[in-house]
Order: sequence, then C-alpha cells, then structure tokens
Amino acid sequence: ACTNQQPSSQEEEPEETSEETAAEETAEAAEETSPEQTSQGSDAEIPAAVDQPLKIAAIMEFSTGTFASQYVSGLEAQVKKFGGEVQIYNANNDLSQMANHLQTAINQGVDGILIDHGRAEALNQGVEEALEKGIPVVTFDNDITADGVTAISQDDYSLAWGTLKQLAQDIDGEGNIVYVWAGGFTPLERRNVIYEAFLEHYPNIEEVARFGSVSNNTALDSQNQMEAVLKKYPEEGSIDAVFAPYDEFAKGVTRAIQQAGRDEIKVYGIDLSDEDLQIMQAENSPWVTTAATDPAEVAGVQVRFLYQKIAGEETPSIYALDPSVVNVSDLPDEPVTMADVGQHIEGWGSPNAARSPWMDALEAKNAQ
Amino acid sequence: MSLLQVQQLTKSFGPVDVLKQVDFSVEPGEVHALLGVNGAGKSTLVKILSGDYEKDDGSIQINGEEVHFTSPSEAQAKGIAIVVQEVDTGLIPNLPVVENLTLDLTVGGKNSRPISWKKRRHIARERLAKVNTHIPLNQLIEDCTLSQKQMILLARAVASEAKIIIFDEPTAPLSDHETKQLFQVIEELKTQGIGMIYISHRMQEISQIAERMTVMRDGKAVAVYETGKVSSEEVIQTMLGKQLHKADYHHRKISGETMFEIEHLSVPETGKQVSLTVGAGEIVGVAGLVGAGKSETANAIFGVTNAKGKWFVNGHSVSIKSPRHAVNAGLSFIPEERRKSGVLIDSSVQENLSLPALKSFSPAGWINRKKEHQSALEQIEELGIVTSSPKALLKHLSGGNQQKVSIGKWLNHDSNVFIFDEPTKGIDIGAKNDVFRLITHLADQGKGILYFTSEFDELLQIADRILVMADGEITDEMQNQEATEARLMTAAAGGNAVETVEYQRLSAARP
Amino acid sequence: MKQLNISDYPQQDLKERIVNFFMKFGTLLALGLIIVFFSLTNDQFLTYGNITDILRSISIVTLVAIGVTFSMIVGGFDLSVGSTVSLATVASGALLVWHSQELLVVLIVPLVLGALIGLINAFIVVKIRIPDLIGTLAVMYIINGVHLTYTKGYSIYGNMPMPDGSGTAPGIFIPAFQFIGQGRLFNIPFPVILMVVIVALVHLFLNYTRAGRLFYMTGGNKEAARLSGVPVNRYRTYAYVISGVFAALAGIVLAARIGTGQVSAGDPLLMDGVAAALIGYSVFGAGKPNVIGTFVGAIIIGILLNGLTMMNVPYYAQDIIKGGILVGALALTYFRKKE
Amino acid sequence: MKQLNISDYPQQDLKERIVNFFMKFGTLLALGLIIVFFSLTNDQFLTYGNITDILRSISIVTLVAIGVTFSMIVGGFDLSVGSTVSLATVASGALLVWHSQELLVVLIVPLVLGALIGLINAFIVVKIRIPDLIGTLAVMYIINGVHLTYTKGYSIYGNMPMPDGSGTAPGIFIPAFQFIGQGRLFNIPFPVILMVVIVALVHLFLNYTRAGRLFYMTGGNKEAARLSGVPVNRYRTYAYVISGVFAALAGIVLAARIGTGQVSAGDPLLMDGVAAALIGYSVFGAGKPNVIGTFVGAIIIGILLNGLTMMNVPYYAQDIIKGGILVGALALTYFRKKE
Ligand SMILES: Nc1ncnc2c1ncn2[C@@H]1O[C@H](COP(=O)(O)OP(=O)(O)OP(=O)(O)O)[C@@H](O)[C@H]1O
Ligand SMILES: Nc1ncnc2c1ncn2[C@@H]1O[C@H](COP(=O)(O)OP(=O)(O)OP(=O)(O)O)[C@@H](O)[C@H]1O
Ligand SMILES: [Mg+2]
Ligand SMILES: [Mg+2]
Repeated sequence: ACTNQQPSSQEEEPEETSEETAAEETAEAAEETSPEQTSQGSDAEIPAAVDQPLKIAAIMEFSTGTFASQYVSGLEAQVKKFGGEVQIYNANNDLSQMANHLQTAINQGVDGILIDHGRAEALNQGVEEALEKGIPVVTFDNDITADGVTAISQDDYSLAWGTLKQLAQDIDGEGNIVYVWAGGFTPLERRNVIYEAFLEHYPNIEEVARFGSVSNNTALDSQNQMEAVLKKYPEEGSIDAVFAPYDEFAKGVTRAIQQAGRDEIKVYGIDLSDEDLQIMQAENSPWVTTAATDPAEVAGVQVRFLYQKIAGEETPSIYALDPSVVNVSDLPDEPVTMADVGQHIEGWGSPNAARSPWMDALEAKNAQ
Repeated sequence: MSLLQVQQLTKSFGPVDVLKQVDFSVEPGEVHALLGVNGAGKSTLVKILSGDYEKDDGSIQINGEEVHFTSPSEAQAKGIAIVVQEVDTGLIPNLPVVENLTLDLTVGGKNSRPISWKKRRHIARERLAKVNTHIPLNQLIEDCTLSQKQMILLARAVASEAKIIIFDEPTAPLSDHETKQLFQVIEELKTQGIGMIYISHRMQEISQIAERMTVMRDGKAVAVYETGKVSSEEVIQTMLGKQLHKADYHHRKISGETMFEIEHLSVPETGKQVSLTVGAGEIVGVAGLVGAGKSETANAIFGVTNAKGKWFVNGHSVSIKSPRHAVNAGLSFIPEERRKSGVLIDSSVQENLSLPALKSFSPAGWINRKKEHQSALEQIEELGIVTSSPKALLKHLSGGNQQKVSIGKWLNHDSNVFIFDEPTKGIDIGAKNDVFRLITHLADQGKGILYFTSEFDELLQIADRILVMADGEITDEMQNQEATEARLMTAAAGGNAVETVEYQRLSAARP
Repeated sequence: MKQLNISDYPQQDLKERIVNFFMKFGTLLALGLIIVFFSLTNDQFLTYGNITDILRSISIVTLVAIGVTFSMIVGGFDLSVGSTVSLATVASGALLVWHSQELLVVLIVPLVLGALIGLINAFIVVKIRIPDLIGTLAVMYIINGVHLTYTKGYSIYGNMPMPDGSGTAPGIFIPAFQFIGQGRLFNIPFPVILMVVIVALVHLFLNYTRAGRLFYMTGGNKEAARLSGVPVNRYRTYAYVISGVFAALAGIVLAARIGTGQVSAGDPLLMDGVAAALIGYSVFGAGKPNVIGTFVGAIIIGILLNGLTMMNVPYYAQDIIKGGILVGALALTYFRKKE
Repeated sequence: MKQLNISDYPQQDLKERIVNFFMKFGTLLALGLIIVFFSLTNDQFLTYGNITDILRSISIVTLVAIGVTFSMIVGGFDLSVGSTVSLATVASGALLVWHSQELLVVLIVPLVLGALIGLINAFIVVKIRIPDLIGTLAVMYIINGVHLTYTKGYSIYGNMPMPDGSGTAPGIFIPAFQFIGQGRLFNIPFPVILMVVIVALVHLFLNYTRAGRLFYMTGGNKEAARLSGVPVNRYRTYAYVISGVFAALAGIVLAARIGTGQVSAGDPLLMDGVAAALIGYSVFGAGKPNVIGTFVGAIIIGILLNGLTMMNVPYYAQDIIKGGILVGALALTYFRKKE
C-alpha cells in the first residue's frame, strides 16, 4: 500500500553505492547519509508510509544458538519501537521450508520482508516475486543480489581475519593449532576461505587437528571431541591455540580445555553473546578473543533499512557491519553484558547506522 | 465333599454358547478324565477353572468354598494348576529353562530378597527330577523341543503344590517313554490326595489312569462314567452323539491313474522321510494324532519348508522349492492354521478368492475388477459362503465361512492336487458337511486329494484310502472298507502297530 | 445370494454409528475444520497463490511419504528415506556443479543411487532378517556418512570454491534442472503437477494392477500370501527399492527447488513423511497404508504449517499441534481395534 | 534319568562352532580389536585420563540407552526419550536460572516430568493401543514443541537476559548442580560413577529381583506372562515410566555438564541410545535387551568417536563406521535366527 514510488528511487541508488566497493567505506557512507537525509528529509516529519502499524516478516534459516536468539530480540525490539509487528518464520535449517515461508509471507501481503541467511538459489524466485508486488526486501548474510534488495552482512571474511590476526600475533606466527569446522553453512564456509588463506600466509602455523559437527547439541559434541584431541596431545605446549569460528564450537572447546586444566591453550572464537561474555570473562578462561558484531544491532540496522525502503528513501544495495575484535584483556574485571560492550570496545555497534531523522519521532510516538 | 464341584457352569463367546450348564466334580486323589470331540468345550471349561476366562454363570466350589476367578493368579492362589494345551502360551521363549521352571517363584514369590540363581537351578533340577526328566537348564525355551516344553509345564504344575492339577492333552507331543514317566508322576500325585482333570483323545490312556470320566458334547456334560464299567464304543458313541457309521462313505469309482506322487521326501522338522501316491479322483486321508507330524509333512510337500525329495505330478517330475513352485506345478494347499497362513483376514472376500489365480484376472497386469467381482459372486454362490458382499472383510466372516474362502480361492486356479490340513478345524457341523461336499466334488472332477487330519471319523466318512502317520512316518495303510476306528487308533498311537516294510527300512537306515 | 446373517451384523445403535462415522471421516472432517478455521482467520489463506504454494511446499514431503507408504504396505518400514533424499540432493548438485553433467545424467544417477539403497535395505531386512526399523536405521547412519564424506561436509552450489582447494567448480544449477523445482506449467508449479500425477499413478497402480495388489497381499499376511504362491520376498525387495527411488526423486526436486546440494537437507523429511503416511491410515477408515490417505496426510501437515505460520504461531508450537493431530488420527485407527 | 537323544543335540561341526563363537563373542571381539587398533595407532589412547574421558562422554548416552533398554525389554519402543532429555535439561536450567530453586527441587521436578511423559506414553501405547513406535513419535513431537514453547526457543544460562525482556534472570547454575556433570570423586568424574553405579544396580535389578524378571517375562511372551499371573499392562507402564525417568536423569546430567539449559539438546541422543541398546542384543549372544550389553554398546560408540577423532577422521565418516558396526552386531543377532 505504501511502496509504489519505491522502485524508481532504488534504481538510481545502487549504481552510486556499488562503485564504493570497500565494505568499510560503504559503512561510512551509510552512516553519513543519515545526517544528509535530515536536511533533505522533512524535519522529522514521519512519512505516511511508515506511520501505521506495519506487518513485517522475518524469514530465518535457523534460530539455534544465542546469536540467533539475540538477533530475534533485536528485530522485535526495533520493529516494536516503530509500532509495527514482526512475524518470525523459522525454517529450522531447511532451505526448501525457507523458500515456502517466503512464499507464505508474500501471500500474506506483508509490508516488508527481512531475510536472515539462506541461499540465493533457493530464494531468488520468491524475492523477485516480492519485489514485483512492491514488497521491499532487506537480507542479512545472504548472497541474493537482485536489484532493489539491500543486503547487509556481518562480513564473515573480516570476522575470521580479525580473530585469526589476533591469534597469529599472540603465538608469534608459529605453533600448532586446532581447527573446529563443519561444512554446509554459508558463514562457516566463508570463514573457512579466510582460514585457508591464513594457513598459507603463516607457513609456520600448523593445523594438527580438525573436527566439528553442527547438531542440536553442537557445544557438547565439540567438548567431547576436543577432549579426545587433548588426550592425543597431552604434553603442555603441543597445542598453542584453537580456532573455533562459531561460538557454539568455542563454548564446547573452552569447557574441554578448562576441565582438562590445559589453560595454556587459548581459544579464538567468532560471535559473541551474553553467555559467551560470561564464559570469556570467567577466571583463567582460555577463550581470550572473539570477533563479532552485535546481533541486536545487526537486526536493528536491517529493520531500519527496511523502514527506509518503505518510506521511499534511498538505501544502499550492500552494507557491511563492522565487526569488532573483542579481547578479554580489553574488558574490565566486572561482568559485562552485551548492552555495555560498546563502552569498552571501540567501534562496537554503530547505533546510528541507517537512521533517518523521522525515526526518533516515530519511536517517540509509539512509545506512548 | 468333593475337592472341586462345578455346577451349572455357562460360558459364551459373543453369540456362541460354548458351555451350557455344565456339572462336573473331582474328588481328592482322583484322576477325572474329560472327553469330547474337538470343540466340545473341554479347554474352555478348564480355562475357566484356571482363571484364564471368566465364567458367565454357575458356581465353582473348592472344598465347599465358592470361588470366582478373574485372573489366573487367583486360581493359582486357590491351588489350581494347569498344564495348557498350547504349550507356547505357558512359556517365555527367550528365557532359559531354569527360569521358566521356576516362574511361579518369580510371579508369586512374596519375599523381596534378591533371586539366587544357584538356588533356582537347584529347585529346577529337583522339579525336573520329580518328572524324571533332564533338560539343560540354561537352554532357551525357543531351542527346546515340543516334548521338552511339555515336560517343563508338567514339572511346574507338579511342583506348584496345587490341590487340583489340570492336564489338557498332555501326552499329545510326548513319546511312549515320556508318557510312561508322566503316568508314574500322576500315580504319585494320586497318593498325595491331589485331584486331577485329564483331557485326552486317547481312550487307552484314560482307561489306564483315570478313575472317572465326563463326556462333553456340544458344550454340555452329557455323561459321567467310571472307568472299567463302560466300553470304549459306548463312550465314543456318547461323545459323538451318534453311532459311528461307515455307511456315510460312498464308494466311488477311481480310475487308478496316478495323479501325484512323492518319493523320499525328507521333512526337516520331523527328520523322517515320507513317500506316498495319490490317484486321479482319489481322496487319500492321512490320519494321525495331534503332534504326529502331519502339518509338517503337508508343509514340506507344498514347499513351505525347505524339504528335499522327489515330486511327480501326472507322471512328470517337478521340483518344488517354494510354494510358488508348488502352485505352478498345479498344487493347492489349504493349511491348518487358517488365520495365520490360509487367508488374509484384513482383506476382502473377493481379494482372497482371486489371489492364487490373480493372473487370470489380470492378463496385462491390469486387474479386471468386473471379472474378479463376477467370479467372486459365483464362488460365493457355489460354496454357500455367508457374507454381506464380496467386498466384506474376511475377518467379519465366521470361521466356517473363512474356511470356505480358504478352499474356494484355489478353485479358480488350475490345480490337479489339493492338500488339506485339518480343514474342519474350528468349524461347525454344517460347514463341515459343506466342506466334505466340496472335497468330494473336487475328487469327482478327477482331482487328487490329500487330506491330513486327526479326526479319524472324518476319514472314515470321505477318504478312499487312509494312511496312518505316527511320529512323522507312515505306519499303516488301508482302504476305507478295511478301516476301523480301533485299527486307526492303534496305528496312530505308534506302539503296537503293524509296521510297514518301508517304516522298518527307514528306521534301520537312521543313524 | 444367501440371506444376511442377522446375528453377524447386529443393528448398530446410534452411538456405534457415530463412532464409526468418526473413524471413517474424522480425519477429513478435521481437515475441513482446519481449512474453515484458517480461511476465517485469514483472508489470504484461500487465495489461488496460497493454495498452490501449500501444494508446492508439500510436494517433496509427499514424494518421500509415498515411498514410506510402499514400505509400510508390505509390512515394513524404511527409516533411511531422509538420508536418501540428502544423498540424492547432493548427488544431483555434485553432478551439475562439480562435473557439469547434462540433465539426463543428473536425473538418472540419483535415481539409480536410490534404487541401490533400496536394494541394500532389502538385503539387510529381507535376507539377513534384521528387523526393518533397526536395519534401515543403520543404513540411514551409513548413507548420512557417505554423502557427507563425499562432499567433505560442504553444501554444493554453483561455481563454489572446490572443497579440495582446486579452484572454482565449473558448473552451475542449470535452469532446465531448476525448472523441476521452481518452474510453472499453465501457472501451476511444476512440482505440484509432478506430485499430483504421481499420486494418481501410484493410486491406480496400487489398486488396479496385479503387482499393486500383491504388494498389499504381502503386507496383509506374509505367510498366507506366500502359501498362495506370491513371491513375497521379491515384493518386499521391490517395496524397498521403490521407497529408495521415491526418496531420490524427492531429493532431486529438493535440489532443484533450493538450487543447492545441501548436505543433510533430507533429515527433516523423514519424520514428516512417516507422519503423513500414518495419518493416511485413518483416512476413510482405511486402516492400512494407502496413497490417497498419505496425500491427505501431507496436505494436513502442509496446511497446518502454512496456516499456523500465517497466524504467527512459532514453529516449535506447531510441533505440538502436529503431534496432537497424529495422536488423534492414530487413536481413530487403533482405539476401537480389538487385539 | 533319560539319555540324551543324540539326534536332538547333533555333534556341532567346526564351522557351526565358529559361527556360534562369533555370535556370542563377536561384539566383544570387535570392541577388543577396536581398542587394540586405537592403542597401537595412538599411545595416548590407553591413558587413565582418556579412559575416564571416554566414560564420561558416554555417561549421558548410557543413561538414555538404559531407559530405551527397559522399553525394549517389555517389547516396546520409546522414541520420545530424546525430547524428554531436552525437556529435562531445559527444566533444570529454568529452575536454576529463572526461579533460583535449590538443588533438590532442580533434581526432582525434571524426574517427575520424565515420569509423567512415561505415563503419557504408556497411556497411548498400552491403553489406546497405538503401536509404540508411532505413539511415542507423536509424543516426541509434542514434547519438543512444549519445551521450545516454554523457553521461546532460547537456551538458558546463568544471569541471562529474560526472553520476555524483563531484565536479567536471577539465578545461575549453582556449583552443587554442576558437580553432577563436571565434578570428580576420588579423581573419577562424577557422571562416570553415577553411570557405573546405575548400570550395576539396573543389572542387579533386572537379573536378581522378581520385578526385573517380570519385565523380561512381559516382553518375552505377553500372553504367557498374563496367564502366569503377571499384570503385564502394569509392567509395560512401569517400563515407559522408567524410560522417561532415565531420560530425565540424562537430561539433568547433560544440563550439569554443559552448564546450560540447551534447547533440543537431547535430540541427537535418541539415535545413539537406540543404537547402544541394539548393539547390546549381540553381546554374549543374549539376543535380547540387557543392560550390560547396552553399556558395552555405549562404550563401543564412545570409543569409536574418541579414537576416530584422535585419528582426525571427520565426524561424518564416523557415521559410516557407526552404521557398519550396528549392522554387523545386528547380523550376529539375527542372521542365524530362523523364521
Ligand atoms: N476365545 C474364543 N472366542 C470365541 N470362540 C471360542 C474361543 N475359545 C474357544 N471358542 C470356541 O469354543 C468352542 C469350544 O472350544 P474348546 O477349545 O473348549 O474345545 P475343546 O473341547 O478343548 O476342543 P479340542 O479337543 O479341539 O481342544 C469351539 O467351538 C471354539 O471355536
Ligand atoms: N514348536 C515346536 N518345537 C519343537 N518341535 C515341534 C514344535 N511343533 C511341532 N514340533 C514337532 O513336530 C511334530 C508334529 O507336530 P504338529 O503338532 O504340528 O503335528 P500334527 O500332526 O500336524 O498335529 P496337529 O494335529 O496339531 O496338526 C511333533 O511331534 C513335534 O515333535
Ligand atoms: Mg482343547
Ligand atoms: Mg497339524
């Protein structure tokens, strides 16, 4: 109902942004557009298209793990602030179900669609249909490249590189590491690309063991498997570090190391949640570094882009959130929650990304 | 006062009255035999006494005390033990002998102390010794022979210190030697004042050990006799409710051509060899007591079990390794256990009737349902099957009608030889006559009939020639005219039968 | 014709007739009520688009469930179908992407693999006589392992980097292949057409051909069928092979639908396939596996999923409803059955 | 005393004796070979630390498998154990973290829930007479839904932000609780002690108490057991309740071990539990469910996982080996069985 002028406004935009290839630049650009929009936009006048309870659909590939939970909370919080209603379609790791869900959402006639993970081949058809019907789409960590879609990502490549760089520095470019990995998941596969490059880059770092499986009980499986590896390398110093590019892996590995008393082995993870923070901040925790974006913030940015689209504003076709490398040493001694990680880690979260001036007004209005 | 006094006992299953106001009593130290044709209600009576079924009406008194059992354990508590007819319903197949022998200690034991298997083994050994048997205690029941199972049940009943012990056809699977041992045990029990109910079809045995006998017919206790004061003929006549006339048999003219022949068929379960011939249009009966190995032989002939031997149909040698081969060779088989292997009770009458000859209804693989339906209607008409429609499920038919279907399904098929195994089991007298009519009709068309049964009177009624089987082997052969109940019985009991040359030869050949 | 024996068919009293009615039509009634309920609560529910979407969403499950139905008809059970779907999905993906094969090869190889798995199952269940549930469970493990080992745990998508690091995969998911999962004929999704045609064919096959009848006879009473000359072991083997082939077909459609050779993609289909086939028992009071019932079962599951999702019921709460419907349908089938 | 009938007990020829030997000891032999192989390829395999680790890693599966064994002993099957584990894990997590309950409550409530699920299963299977596999499958769905609905899909950990946004949860996983999963007594992990004690107790219970034997009788021949005065339906009910309680216990240990009320954490345990119980059939040629066999089965699975991980074999290839071992063990049990 509210989107008829939207396609035209989008068509111009992508060409501009696509020239800015570097993710960081895009991010800056996006952040900078906000103040600009204030001047061009209508002194905080709320666009009619968004000034009503909108129905938003969030199509998720899976919702296991704390990252997903906090991402969902973030979505719900932001949409609620805007006075809308978000409906979560969880495909439970089933891509065809995800495609079905996308269709269902379109049939429902929702006002906007958010997609979390999934693959282009499975979703392209649905996304095109949505765009035809004038339903805007914003994706997260997905390879859809259709015109008119804004794709945000937490940039798995930088995530992996960030934490691996720290690992290499800490062990001084030399040593034995253990790698936890499983295929079949886009983010993990992307992180693996960087890992392979990393091994090439540091020839003195050797992978001595690799294991991993993603199940409903990933952390426990990882723990059991790490125990076996620790038993295989019982001498102190035979393993220097573990690269666990998924926090469920990292949790299990950390527990195994702690219980074996092998505190000399450090864990380098990816992702961060309240639970992860607790584990990392525990005394003598082997998990020293993680690279992450704030899931709630990812969700917030995604929702705001969608609202901008609905409001008919221009949005970039790609936007990569800046991941941060969180070292335990940078955190204070007292327990920290996700909400205040930003106070200690520079660049954590970018609360003003994709924020239009009217959004404050809209939030204020709906807060009443 | 009697040990057990049953008065006016009544029981029905649905619309069928199985027991009609039965009076019955047992004195201490007495063996009281129960006689009656198949289906007379003997097992039902004793199942009520042992708490398996609940009575509908009437009274049961033990030592003058009125009892009403709703479960087997209540009967056990009142001192009634039973050696059941179907041994497998009394034993746990995947548990060892020792445990099955001491089942009562597990079920009824009161103390909560741990089980001592050493003690149990000791008890089990003692119990077996009481019945003069030895069976490896750790052997699983599923690896036991039928007679071993029977002895275990016996040992358990004897050990139960019951006041009343019921034996339901205990000797059916036992050898002569084991039967003697059983009788010794029974004599011993008599001296202890234990009352016993003894069901058997073997007149000899009954006159040997029973004090009194009650004859049942059609759910009623029709007479009580004291043994020795009555002739076997009289008892049999009371049992059947009529004089047994061979007059029922009409001599039929048989061409003399051999239709079907088997030579040296080794039956795996019995370990014996069988040879026989069937002429065209001839009804050959195979008589034998329950457990003689008739079903095993019939199964082997039809290729159900992997038996070795030679088959000839119309003089041509055929190889039969599976029922499929047998069907293709023109054999038809009406097995004993109708519900288990004869018909498909969850399928319709029509589907059952068309099964063996399905090919003829589906020349191109596509079933001509009209033709199938039409043919089923004809069959139903011809065989007099009572059913609401050809589409009715077979399980909704009465037993006799199910049996007619089990036979009828072969009539579409181009068979030359029909093998019947106890075709009248569980069917009423009317249906029985229908079945006989059918069999005779088939024979009149020139088919060869092989008829296995333990109901000797049936053979006297329809068989042209009778073979007698005992312990898996054919021990006697006679034309219908030569046959008498007594001769059949002696031959079937195996003991002092006129042993055939073949029998001796085979026995000698055995290791 | 003989007269009806009255005592065999006693006059049914009202209560009994109601019970019988529910046993026969309870499931369909439930389906009807579900549809009415959803269309009242959501005006988008009964649109053409949504109906075809529901049908498309169940097409894969239905194919799996038909295979399961075959194994159930012969009195068996096949737990390996989910992993067979995964294997077929991965196989067609690998053929397209890693080996740039043409359409025919991409269709035939997975189907042959499915048939092969069926043969293995049959060998284990029919020949070695390991109970079906356990035997096919073991096969499920093995096939899961095989397909993951083959891909080294990677999912397969167009022009992916090769798992062994040897550059980029040469092939893509060609449009002709994707058509199987995503195309439309006369504005009807192709998988829906495929599903409906197959349901109809299988229904005809099972009810009007000799072979179909013999499948039922084998399952109805193995011993009696064998004694009537039916080669029961051969038909049991066929059933497992058919089950494998249908699972493989489902895997192909799945791969075409998602455009990815997703590892372990078939796992969730097992439970839904079995559930659909079981719900099918109660349709028209059949009391036995039947393909129309299976189809209805799949539709019920699909409609529930679609409608509940539209109503914003979280997916996990949907499991409760799915379980409840299953128990209800089964209670209809079994509660009145005496021993 | 009667003479042994020679033809009844034919002299076993060498081949038959070898076959019998393998049927009896094949599984243990395989276990032995596996151990020898791993200790040759890796000198760390047979260390005290590794052995206790293996035992600790199987402790949870073993508890689940014991429950499954009970349901199998009475001739049933319980597919809902995995979801019961999940529910118990979440329940103990929620009691600790959301409601700051004390240890006793945290232990008792999940066990009661497990017993309740057992009763539901028994009602469905014993009373409504829905076949065990299908009935417990439906219950599995329902429980999965219930526990996910309860937590809204969140996992539960100490001082987590509440899912409804009402601030931070008050409780944590208290050390006394964590001890159950992570503690050590005399340098032996507590769950290992728990497991060994329970295996021993259950073994004694099943073999040396009247009740234990009645379970076996019920499963061996329901009809004969009934005629011997065993209240078979009561024992079948007990078995499902025990199965539920053991699954709940496994859930508690799991929660204590991972320090989280992880949703769906129990799902993978179902298959491994069933596999362990089935492998157990073949141990000592028992041919029936037995707790020592189940324990051996769990050890085989645990050792395979540990040893293969040490050898750097990917987890998915391990599935192939697991499936192969299962088929092998089952073939030992079933191949020679006639009928
Ligand atoms: N559970 C039952 N339901 C229906 N009818 C039954 C049942 N049990 C027995 N009958 C019928 O009751 C009648 C008597 O059976 P019963 O077993 O008592 O006979 P019997 O005298 O022991 O015969 P046999 O000598 O063959 O053992 C038979 O017609 C039988 O079909
Ligand atoms: N379950 C069994 N275990 C061991 N041996 C058996 C078993 N059943 C039968 N037998 C053997 O096979 C022989 C024949 O048994 P069966 O009762 O089938 O004979 P039958 O002549 O067909 O009797 P029926 O009149 O009951 O049909 C018996 O002597 C017995 O030794
Ligand atoms: Mg009887
Ligand atoms: Mg017989």
